[in-house]
Amino acid sequence: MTRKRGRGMAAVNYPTGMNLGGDPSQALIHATTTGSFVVTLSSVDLGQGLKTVMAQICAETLGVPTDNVIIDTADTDTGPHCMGTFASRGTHRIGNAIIMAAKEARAVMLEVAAEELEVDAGDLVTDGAGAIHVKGSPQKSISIFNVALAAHFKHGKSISGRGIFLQPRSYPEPETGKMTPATCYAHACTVAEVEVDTETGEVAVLSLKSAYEVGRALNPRMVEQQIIGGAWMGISHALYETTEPYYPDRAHGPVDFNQYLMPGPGDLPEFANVVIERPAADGPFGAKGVGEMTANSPIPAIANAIFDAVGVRVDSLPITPEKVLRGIRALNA
Amino acid sequence: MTKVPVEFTLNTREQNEFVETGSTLLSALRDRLGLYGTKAGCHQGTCGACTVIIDGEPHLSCLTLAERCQGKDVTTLEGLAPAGALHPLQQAFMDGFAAQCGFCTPGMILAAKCLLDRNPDPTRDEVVDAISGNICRCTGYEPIIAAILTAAQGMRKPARKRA
Amino acid sequence: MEYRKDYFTGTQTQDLTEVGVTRQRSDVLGHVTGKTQYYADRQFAGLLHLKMVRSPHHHARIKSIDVAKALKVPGVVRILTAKDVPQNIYTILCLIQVEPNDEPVLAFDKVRFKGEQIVAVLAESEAAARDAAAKVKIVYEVLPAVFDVEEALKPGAPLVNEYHGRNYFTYEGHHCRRVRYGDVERAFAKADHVVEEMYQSSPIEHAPTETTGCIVVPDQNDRYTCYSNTQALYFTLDNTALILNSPFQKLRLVGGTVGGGFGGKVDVITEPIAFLAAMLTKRPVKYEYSREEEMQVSSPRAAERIYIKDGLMKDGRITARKVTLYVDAGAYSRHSPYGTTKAAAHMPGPYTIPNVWVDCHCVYTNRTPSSAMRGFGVTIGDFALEVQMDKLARLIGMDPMEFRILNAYRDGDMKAHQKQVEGAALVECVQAAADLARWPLCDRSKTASSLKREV
Amino acid sequence: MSVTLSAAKQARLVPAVQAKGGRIIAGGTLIVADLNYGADSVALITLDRLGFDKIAVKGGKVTLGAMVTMAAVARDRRLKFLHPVANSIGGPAVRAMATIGGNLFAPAPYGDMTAALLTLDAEITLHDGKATRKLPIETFLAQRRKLQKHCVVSISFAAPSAGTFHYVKVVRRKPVSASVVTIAAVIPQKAGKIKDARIALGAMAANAIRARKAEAALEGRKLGNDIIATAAKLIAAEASPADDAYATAWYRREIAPVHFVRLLAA
Repeated sequence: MTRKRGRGMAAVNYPTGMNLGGDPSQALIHATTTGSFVVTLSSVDLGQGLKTVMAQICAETLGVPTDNVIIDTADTDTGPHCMGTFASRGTHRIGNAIIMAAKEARAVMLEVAAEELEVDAGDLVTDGAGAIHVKGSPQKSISIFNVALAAHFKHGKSISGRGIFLQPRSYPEPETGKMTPATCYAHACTVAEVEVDTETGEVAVLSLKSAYEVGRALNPRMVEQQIIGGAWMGISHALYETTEPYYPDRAHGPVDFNQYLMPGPGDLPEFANVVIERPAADGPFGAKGVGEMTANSPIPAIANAIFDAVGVRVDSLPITPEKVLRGIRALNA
Repeated sequence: MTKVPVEFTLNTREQNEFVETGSTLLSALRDRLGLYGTKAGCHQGTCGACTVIIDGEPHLSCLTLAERCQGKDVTTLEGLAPAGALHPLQQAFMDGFAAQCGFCTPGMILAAKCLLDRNPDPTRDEVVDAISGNICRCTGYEPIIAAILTAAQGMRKPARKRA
Repeated sequence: MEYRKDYFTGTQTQDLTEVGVTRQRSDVLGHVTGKTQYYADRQFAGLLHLKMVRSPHHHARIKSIDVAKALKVPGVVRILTAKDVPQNIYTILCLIQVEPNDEPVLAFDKVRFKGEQIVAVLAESEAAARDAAAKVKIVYEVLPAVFDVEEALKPGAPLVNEYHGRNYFTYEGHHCRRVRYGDVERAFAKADHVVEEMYQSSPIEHAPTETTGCIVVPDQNDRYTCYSNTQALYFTLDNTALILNSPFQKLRLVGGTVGGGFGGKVDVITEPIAFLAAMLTKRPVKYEYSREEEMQVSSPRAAERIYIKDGLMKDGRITARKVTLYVDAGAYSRHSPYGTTKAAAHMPGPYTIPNVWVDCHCVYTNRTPSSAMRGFGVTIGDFALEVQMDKLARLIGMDPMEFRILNAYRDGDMKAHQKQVEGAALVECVQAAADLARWPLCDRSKTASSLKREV
Repeated sequence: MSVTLSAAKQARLVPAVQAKGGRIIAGGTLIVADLNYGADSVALITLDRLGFDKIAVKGGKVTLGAMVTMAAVARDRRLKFLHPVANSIGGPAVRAMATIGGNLFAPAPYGDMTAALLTLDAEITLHDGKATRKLPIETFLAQRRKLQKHCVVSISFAAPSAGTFHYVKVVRRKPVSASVVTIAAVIPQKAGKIKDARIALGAMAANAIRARKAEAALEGRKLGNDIIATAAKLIAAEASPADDAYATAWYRREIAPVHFVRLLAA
């Protein structure tokens, strides 16, 4: 039995948001009478955790605990326009819209607090725990609960805000392709280690060690979810998946999860990940979109590791055991 | 459509239902009883999202005819823990960030429960085997495996204390 | 997961309390208790089930459609064909001025891929809808089909999509999306090595555990609510209104909790026909893809064929990169014209190369239309680029990490699409990954920075 | 479409129902999947009340009722040699449902238990409506389509001597997927020589088949690397594998010998 190990690497970047921009999203925020904040969107959570991160962004901007924020999405009768959840745009576009809306709401909240405390709004800070106080004088304080009550029932003010983010559309020059595809890019580099069975062409991925530059990890465990899940999908694309196993021949297309091949829980490598943050100038707290990118660097890294192991280049995806075996046979022929 | 009566135990309660002949347990749970915790992912027995526990063993409710549940003991995710409480597996899935879109989560947790009920001290390979019929497209499985091992550890601790 | 705080020190805001820290997912309690409500976790009295009659052929003329026998199946309520659809021909990206409309909601004169939807059957039960769908009789005249992107572009190839009149999407008068920067041919002539390679991928399915679907429910006041797992509510709402010639305010989309998307639920396929069915029957209608439909009929990630030709100097500098990329769009545009432009914008990868030539073709073939998927326009390009980079590094005997760092873009560099680089961080990712994998780097690579190009 | 379900009260009554188009539903993993695709009206008949879920081990003879599940096999301490086989089929939920009897009818690339039973020279007991009959499994498989109209009662075989049963299933997804190649072998030895070797292949033809040429190559020889290699060259000689979503026929033929060598050399 011959098993050969190899390692390979790949480095990638990934644009945040719809290519060429022109993809707005809006957010509306209002305070309830008791000082909770409702963020109204028509944005979709596919499982990446959009609702959670949007609440965090709103809370950070308002200066309140995340638990005090309610995300109300996604109903087109109530939620303002959102282009959609794709193109690694959610955190960046919707997050920026929420920051804009939350700043407006925060200004009203501080105005009301200032009137209640009989101080200048410019001297007020939020403590992040549900109260507002005079900078340097924590004892001169009012709870956001009381601010919200006062705003509604005493001052007749709506603590609310409107936000939109639009990266203006870029139109490529037809001749040269001069364009602005995106304003910020996330980055990644993966080192893959594989073991190739030279008699069967089977490839086992032993480890994926990656560095990801994400702008700012707004919720580290959720970034990690994207990283691990994405890296798994990268393995899957590299070695397993297709709806047309004999492309361009249309035969034998899988119709269920038995036939549609993806790595099982017994095919997992060791994952090791490092996160680097270079905040994006226009990102919400510097964040970039990372969800899509995480699947990309493992694919070529695995392909390069296979070459390193057995000297076979499989330049077509997926790299099936059969393709590897045929490559090994051709080398030995 | 002919309907036939079925009596079974569902989440510890006696359940008497008239079900259409040839209809599946999955359909009975979702369409008749409103137990949406059981998910329909493929209707072919290939994704595991519809996994329920019947007489202590994991079953694919999409491939189980409802009327064959006569006299059986069926547990769905809704019956895993008393209202307001969480089973250690549920807690471990939460703490371990082992769910993303959440669609495979009910089946995963029930498949894992069957393992831990039989084998409170599983190896990683045994955990991998226990969820081998359940597809997850989001997490890469690693956090799920870790959560199940964590839950097992947590469930063993009190037992050791007693001993 | 480990943080490397020693990169880009001083650029991060420090005093944040709610972001930058892990918070429990707000949806997770629902997930682990089975209480999370997905679109299908609802019951409606009088729900009708919609099943499609689909093309068994890759390319065929429809000679006739006979629904008489299907209508007689007990439980069948209504059968829809193309003539029931007010604006049957659409293209999803018309909202961002992509033209022309090139896809029928229900095929009528021709089918252009195997699995294309032709007739919608509405019945009281799924079984009845399926039975009736099997009894719809369609007579076809099978046409020659084309499945290879380069074959499709040859003169005399079968014409896939008459709305384009040719087997490719036209970009402002050009047969492809192009990028022209510097002079690749001159650089090739001066290069120490010229390397040309071809890369190919096959279509890939999103495979969300929850299949694509929706339920449309007639409300009061002649309005209709659609519970959908779309990734983009307004894409769906706006396209549906256009297809149905309906006032926008008549339609309401509710969603937001989805069992996995990965780009597969950005298309607008199930909702318009379900809306129409609900409007015509005044009953709730569910249209949900079976797993087989999800895998073989819903849009996959496009297969791509990519030729990369590079000019390389012995010292490791890449002086020219010429990329010819073919996106296999399948029979209709959907999001592929956009993805093809994104592919062009991505070239030549995160590297500073003074001469770049890119042609990205969006090609029509008789296969399932492809569309958006995680990494749209980039994932397969990155596979090709990074395998190519490995080959180049090996050719000149250079460490692949150091080869990346040497050519990596730095702040202030000019990209091929004539945008200056800002916020680069590739060098640091390579350095950090090398550290993590204990991959030794030379001092020059270790001290390199994205902030400036070393002399 | 209408589906009716009834529980057979006696095995002898089953074939009459089948003759009228009825179908036996065992674990349901194949037939309900079909129904969910939209099969025509069908009368289903279960064997749930016939006590066919019993495992008997007596004097080295094993009898598995048709309704014995993979999970039951995998739990039975007397059937340790079959545990790897049962555990290679589906995930735990499929194993809890899928039966020995149903596996006999599973089309390639399914049917791994059947490949194992083939090397064990199992005997199938079935009821044709008039009487019970016993058929060698190989004969049964050759007439499998026709015998769908009969009622499988049980499967019997002699437990192999310790260490003589070998099994490998090559998968594309770990720990389980449908089979790329399944190899089961019983290699008994007498006085240091191989005697009555039996090798079966799964996923290498429409149903499990014996690799008789490879068996012949082993017969009477001392088990060693040379003879294993010789047999390996013949392992796929009688096979007619198909291309499918998992692998091509070419690939199956190429790797069958490799895995055969590994299986016996291990």
